[in-house]
Amino acid sequence: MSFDDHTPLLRVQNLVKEFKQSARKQFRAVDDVGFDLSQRETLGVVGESGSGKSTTARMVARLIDPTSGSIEFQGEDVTTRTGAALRHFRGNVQVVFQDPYSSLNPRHTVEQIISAPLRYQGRKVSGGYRKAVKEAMDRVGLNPDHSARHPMQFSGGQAQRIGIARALAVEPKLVICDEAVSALDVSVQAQVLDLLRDLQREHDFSYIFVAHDLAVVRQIAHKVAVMSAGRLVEQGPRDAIFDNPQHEYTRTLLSAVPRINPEWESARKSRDEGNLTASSGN
Amino acid sequence: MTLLPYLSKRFLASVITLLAVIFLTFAVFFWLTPDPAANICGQTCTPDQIHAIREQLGLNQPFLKQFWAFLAGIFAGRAYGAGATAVQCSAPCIGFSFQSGTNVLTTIISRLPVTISLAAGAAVLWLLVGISGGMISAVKKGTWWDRGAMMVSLGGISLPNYFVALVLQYLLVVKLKLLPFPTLVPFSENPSGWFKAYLMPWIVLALMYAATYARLIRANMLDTMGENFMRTARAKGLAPAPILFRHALRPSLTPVVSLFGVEFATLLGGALITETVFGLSGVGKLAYDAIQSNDQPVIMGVTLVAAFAVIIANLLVDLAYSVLDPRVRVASR
Amino acid sequence: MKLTTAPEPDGRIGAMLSVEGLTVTFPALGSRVIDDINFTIEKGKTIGLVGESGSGKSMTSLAIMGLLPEGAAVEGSVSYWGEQLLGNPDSAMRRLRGDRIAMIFQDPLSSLNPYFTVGFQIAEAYRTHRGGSRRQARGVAVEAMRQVRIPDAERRVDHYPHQFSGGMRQRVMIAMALVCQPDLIIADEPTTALDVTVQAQILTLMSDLQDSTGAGMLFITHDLAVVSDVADSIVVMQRGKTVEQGTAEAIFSWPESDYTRALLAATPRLDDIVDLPEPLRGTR
Amino acid sequence: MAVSLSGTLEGGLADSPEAAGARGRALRTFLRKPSVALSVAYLILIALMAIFAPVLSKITGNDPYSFNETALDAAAGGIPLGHFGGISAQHWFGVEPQKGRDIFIRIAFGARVSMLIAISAMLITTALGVSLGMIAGFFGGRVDQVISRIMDFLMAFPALIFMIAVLSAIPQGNRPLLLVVVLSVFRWPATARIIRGQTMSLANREFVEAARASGADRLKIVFAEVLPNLSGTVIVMATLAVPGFIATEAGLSFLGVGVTPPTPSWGQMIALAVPWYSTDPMFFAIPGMFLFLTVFSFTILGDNLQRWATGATA
Repeated sequence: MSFDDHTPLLRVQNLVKEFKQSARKQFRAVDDVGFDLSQRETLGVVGESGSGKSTTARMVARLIDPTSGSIEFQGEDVTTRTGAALRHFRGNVQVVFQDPYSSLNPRHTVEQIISAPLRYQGRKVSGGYRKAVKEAMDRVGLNPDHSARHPMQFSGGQAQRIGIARALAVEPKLVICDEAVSALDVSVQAQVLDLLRDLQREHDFSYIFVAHDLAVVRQIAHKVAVMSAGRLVEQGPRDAIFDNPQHEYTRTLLSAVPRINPEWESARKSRDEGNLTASSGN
Repeated sequence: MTLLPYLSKRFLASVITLLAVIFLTFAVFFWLTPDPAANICGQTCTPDQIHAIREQLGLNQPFLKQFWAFLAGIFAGRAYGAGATAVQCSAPCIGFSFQSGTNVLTTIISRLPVTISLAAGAAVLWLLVGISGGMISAVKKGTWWDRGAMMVSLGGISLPNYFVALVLQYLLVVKLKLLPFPTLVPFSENPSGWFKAYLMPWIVLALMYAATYARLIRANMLDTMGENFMRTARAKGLAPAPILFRHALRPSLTPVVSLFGVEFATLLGGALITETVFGLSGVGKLAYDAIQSNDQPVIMGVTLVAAFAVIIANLLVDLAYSVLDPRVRVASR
Repeated sequence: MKLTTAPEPDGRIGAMLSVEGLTVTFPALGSRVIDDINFTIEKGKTIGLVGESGSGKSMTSLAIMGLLPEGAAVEGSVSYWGEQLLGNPDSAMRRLRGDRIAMIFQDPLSSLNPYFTVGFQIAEAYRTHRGGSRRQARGVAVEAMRQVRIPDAERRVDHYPHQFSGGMRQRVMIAMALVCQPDLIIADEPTTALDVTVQAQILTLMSDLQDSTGAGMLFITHDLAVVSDVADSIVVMQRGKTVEQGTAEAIFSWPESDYTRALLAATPRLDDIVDLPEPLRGTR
Repeated sequence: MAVSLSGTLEGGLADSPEAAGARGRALRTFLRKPSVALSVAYLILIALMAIFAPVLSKITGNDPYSFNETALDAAAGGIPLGHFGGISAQHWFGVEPQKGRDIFIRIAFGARVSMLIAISAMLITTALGVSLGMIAGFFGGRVDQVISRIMDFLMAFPALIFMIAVLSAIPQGNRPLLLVVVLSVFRWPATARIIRGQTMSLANREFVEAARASGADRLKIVFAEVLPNLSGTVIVMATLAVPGFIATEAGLSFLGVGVTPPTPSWGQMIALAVPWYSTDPMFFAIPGMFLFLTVFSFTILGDNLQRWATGATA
């Protein structure tokens, strides 16, 4: 089945996931979730703990098998694909996890970690894996000379960049970020978000960006899906969701987010602009 | 109550394990014993005497039939031989000793008190020494006491109990004459004599377990002391004693209970060696003598009783564990 | 017995808590964890201690409580109503901890002992400082749980921590802190581990309780938006040093240090306008 | 407008000694610890004694089997001449009462037998324990159920009594081989249980999910991702298994069901010494000390390896 310009990169329909709670009862963690994603587009998936946002992301990455529903990638149904057919899908989808130290094998060197997806997929890389690793490290702002080190020898921000370099090296079409910046300090978080946006611009990545922090999602998402208790309560372009939320839950969620006192913000901004115009050109 | 399904499943698993033990023990003895009949009637035996014995004990039956008879014997009792010469053996019947011809089970039961007082006394000793030693080491972490206690405990684990028995006997009995050579005297008659007789065997049996428990308690206490709720306890202004004995000790004791279940299986082996060295006529010594004289039914009997005791102990440990740990006892909201 | 306002200080001199030149080092490791921290807390006022991980903000709170890890060396002064705390024997500090100065920690999951009921752990703080029978302390625990709006407190007092949600467990922690009506509450990232809606409720609860008890508070967080909501004045810390401190309005309206400005700039806001690459409709 | 600031705020690169250097240095500090150094030295000595036992026999002119009546005091019931159990230039550790066999050479040959049994049993239990433990831990489900039931069954068994029963029922045959089999059958669950637990926790780690997401199949994940993280535990379990086997073999030999005479074994030597414990204490003290020190040294080594392994990968 070929795909033409109108088919989205990813189409997810009626996705359901049930876990066995006890002998009789099933717990429905994800209930009838669906969305589309185009190339070079970021879908922010927000919700509180237990909303099913992470389970949804892991189903799309085919780390968990859905109970029902369909996942179409580049027009082809990958919901139940296995073996070699699945490997093509794996080559185009990568995942970046929340805890850098848990998602990088402590016993492997950075080079082994970043080149692992290439090796697992048996990809032939012109110039060899070492070159691809060095390039990826350089692109995410890591010093290529440190490729022989172990993850434990890096700060949280750098370890997360290793995870991103691992995804980058495979030149995927879709990168699923599961709370990828939640464990980072604000300053480091800003830099990693910056990096993700730049990579999207350069490599046409699409992102599924799962996060509980709405302000972070605002920095990177083109459109936003709000989840609560396994259901998709609202979905739409970023500005519509943030500035004109329709669903009651979305409004509650947005109002609960703490904000810096608006007067102080505007006071600071006007003073900064004052400085800028006074000493322009710096 | 969430406990019932869990326990019934656990009880069923124990029954299956017990049946498997019975089958394996019987199978091993069936294939390994040279010729039980010849063994019974000793050297001066005519072939037809052997044949008569084999007939009476049903030894010429196929394996499964003999096993079935043996199993039936345990649960419903059985009769050996037929007609007038039939010998009745009430349930649970494990058979008769080749040597003495007495009922194996009654012999074992008669020897139980010695083994129980040995094991119980040793248990009291190693729990006291182990838990207090472990706690002190945890509290005094890194000091000379801690390093010393841990080195001694490593030594305790490495000392073979029969060697310790010989050393103690040589020092305390022969050289220093502090203790008499352990001779069994009933508690009722002469309590101090009973205590003196059991003191060395208790020490010998308890040594390895005291060392193991000291190390376990120390490790658990150190883990627990690193938990956040310990910091909360300190922030509440509690004195060191309640912090240690309430908040630190309580979580550290639960793993000790589960270790007891695992260690119990080795306890009977230890008792066997200790009783043999000190000549205490407990179940262990019974097994040792039966082994020397190749008295299969008795060896099999002791093995089954021991396995039965271990299974029951593990069942009780699981029960205790679920009662002790509220997260298991009480389902979450 | 209702939690009334804390008794008026009978003319004690100086600020409720004043920290001067507080410095903590680990000589064995040759590391200086906090360096020359100064602030004072008045009754009913809240000081925000803000900084990223490794800034030393939590270490400051532990220094005040006298709960520093082994091998830590403390210099400077921490005085409570003029009375010097640093260098006090632990027995003296113990009388203050949980009674006059109470703490609330970040992770509700691991800050409660799983083997004891929540009622027992709340009552324990009360009985340590106020004595009283087991039954009376249980009544105080139930009252404290009602105070922090835990529904059905009478029954839930005998439940275990694993039977409560994250938000409810944090309420238990707050009840435990307030049960002896402390003058000062030290809250170390109390809402960081909570969902945003639960965080809003806990922050509201904490400010209501502060109004009703008049206690001073030291609020530690890495989240600038939370601190602007909660604090009267703020100390911004980086790698153990104070880079800037002042009233909340001053810090947010005219920040002076580069670090504070960088933090403010890096903090994501709900109304940020961000230019994103144009998605490609369909796929090549 | 989110300003991107490079470097000013981010924590510096964690100080990172070269990977290889860190492990090498950790090894040196590990060996410098007195208890470890002494244990290693002692174990090397025992290994040399075991390996060169035949050579030692030629040098000392004694062999473990021949009787030397000349060294005994026939009048006093055959106790060795001279004190300390007949220690002399000819017999460095003295001789056995009544039989007069040289104790030193019997200790050397005894070391040979027990080390041989212990190490081969350790290899079997480690191979069996690691593979079954990993399979149960990684694949879970029914496979895990079956393996776990077998492990529970074996651990519920009063091993020593059953071993004694089995060994006593088979008088002839290659004793050491039989001992290795019997010891391994009851010991592998101890290793398998620990490996299963660790494999389970590793399998849930995100780096395994990352490998799966990158297209790695199960075998690659087990060997490339999980196994390297188990190497520390495997070494520790193997090291701690050896003293366990040495002690158990000696115990069985003491009870007369282990290594049967004439092949010497320390446990058997102690058993022979029981009747003489008051008149010739050295006879039981010497094999006893060797047995204790060997088990003790291995245990110290294993204990320190455990601390070093958890430290290195923590």
